[in-house]
Amino acid sequence: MSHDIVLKVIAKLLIPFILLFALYVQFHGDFGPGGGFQAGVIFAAGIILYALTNGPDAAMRIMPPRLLTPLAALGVLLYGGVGIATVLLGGHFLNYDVLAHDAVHGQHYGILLIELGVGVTVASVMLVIFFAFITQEP
Amino acid sequence: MLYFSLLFAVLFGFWLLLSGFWDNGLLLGLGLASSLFVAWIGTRLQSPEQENGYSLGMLLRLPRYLVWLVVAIVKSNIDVVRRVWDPLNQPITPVMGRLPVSQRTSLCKTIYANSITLTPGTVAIEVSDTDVQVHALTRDAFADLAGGEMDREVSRLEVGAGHRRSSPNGKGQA
Amino acid sequence: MFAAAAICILVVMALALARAFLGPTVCDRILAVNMFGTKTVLLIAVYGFLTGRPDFLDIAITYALINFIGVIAVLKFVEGIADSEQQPRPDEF
Amino acid sequence: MDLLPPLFPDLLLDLLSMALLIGGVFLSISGAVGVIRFPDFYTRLHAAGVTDTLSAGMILAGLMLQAGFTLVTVKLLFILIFLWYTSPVASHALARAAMHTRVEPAEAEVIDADQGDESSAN
Repeated sequence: MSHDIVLKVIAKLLIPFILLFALYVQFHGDFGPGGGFQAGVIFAAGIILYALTNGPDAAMRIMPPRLLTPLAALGVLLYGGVGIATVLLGGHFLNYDVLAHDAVHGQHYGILLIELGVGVTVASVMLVIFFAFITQEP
Repeated sequence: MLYFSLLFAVLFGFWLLLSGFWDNGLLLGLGLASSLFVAWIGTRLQSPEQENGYSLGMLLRLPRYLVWLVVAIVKSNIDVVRRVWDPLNQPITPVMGRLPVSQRTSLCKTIYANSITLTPGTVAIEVSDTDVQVHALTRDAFADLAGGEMDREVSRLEVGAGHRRSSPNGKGQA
Repeated sequence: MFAAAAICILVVMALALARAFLGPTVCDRILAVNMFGTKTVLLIAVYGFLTGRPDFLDIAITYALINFIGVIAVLKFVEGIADSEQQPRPDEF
Repeated sequence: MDLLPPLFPDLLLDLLSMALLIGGVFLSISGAVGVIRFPDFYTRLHAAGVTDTLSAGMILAGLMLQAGFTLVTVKLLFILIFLWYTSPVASHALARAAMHTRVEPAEAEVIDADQGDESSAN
């Protein structure tokens, strides 16, 4: 288990594409199947693959756990922030129409930001839970 | 830096082909940002103390190798399928053994091990610095592999056809 | 044509599932589940053509990713248990 | 008569893609039968390899011919590359885990191919 070079080499080449695919799913939520939740899960799965092949310490160097908890909060904050912003701009809570000059663009940007918040939160919470499990002493 | 630029270019191409929205400025911008971000993470995945073994020459020699590999895959598939349907005339004779690995970089060792596994009938079990443990479905498949043609092809990928090194064990001159 | 292909893939998946139930070792079961997963990817792709919705291909890619990572994770787990126990009992799973 | 030129390639394409699909499905079933029939884990691994490599390739190639030169074909190509890239890794990891859990290969002949050099130290 210590030096399985096949898994290490393959994972290094594969993980960038997994992460980019996650971001593709993230930003094409309103054109095809997908959205923030799935994207967050795929992104976290890519990092988990790195932790499985190169060990938890290497994965924690890429995604430091002390950054993950604030990121999870940031995602929720983004979600809430969009809601507050719509209220401040004179609409109802999460009424995206007021975010841009016309309703269609407003909807577009609003959903994009909301989904980004969901994705960030899901990915970081999943990684926090995963790291909590693997660093636990048996 | 070369790795970063190459990775970025490939990732952005990947995004364009996945997305299909080539006239939407917002999505193009997001794609650019995503590719930069992921290429940055991707370069950090490469640990500095470890050689990565990539070179442009290798990339150019790759297509020829892939064609050779696909032909090998088709041949060995046919062999295994015949042994599934006709067990009386073509019985399986499982073999377990070790074969030398002549590649130096871990990337090329990985390519060799994966090529062994990708051709049905032979599976690479454990890869060490000098040899690879192989399980083969038939004695013939093992003998083919021991003949060293695949080893030579991968080594050629590594160093180029011009100055091919001889295999360290004097094998592969079949 | 696509329907026939989809049904044949379902038969293959059923055979894989039979191997997953038969075992006998845990590795046989994981092998069968991995095969089941890759056939699911093909089934989703064929089904996308059957219903005329190529959107399904994104789901197929996602499924292939998650299947691969899941199999690697389970294998690491099994390997870890086997390495930590001096007398592995893989038949008891 | 003037209808033939545009029709003919389509028909040929359909036939070719049907042949690829049938071949892929046949290989898939062969592999599955092998997985059921072969005696031990390591030999089953080879049979499963058939369904992951050429069978998947032929089925996806058949679908690609149906899709033509579109982004759908590109996505099918991505699936194929991904499957061919990961399936040997999964097989390798499976075989390795089987070695670690001491799954014994039934009736396997053991050959030490490199007589008396490095590996004799192992």
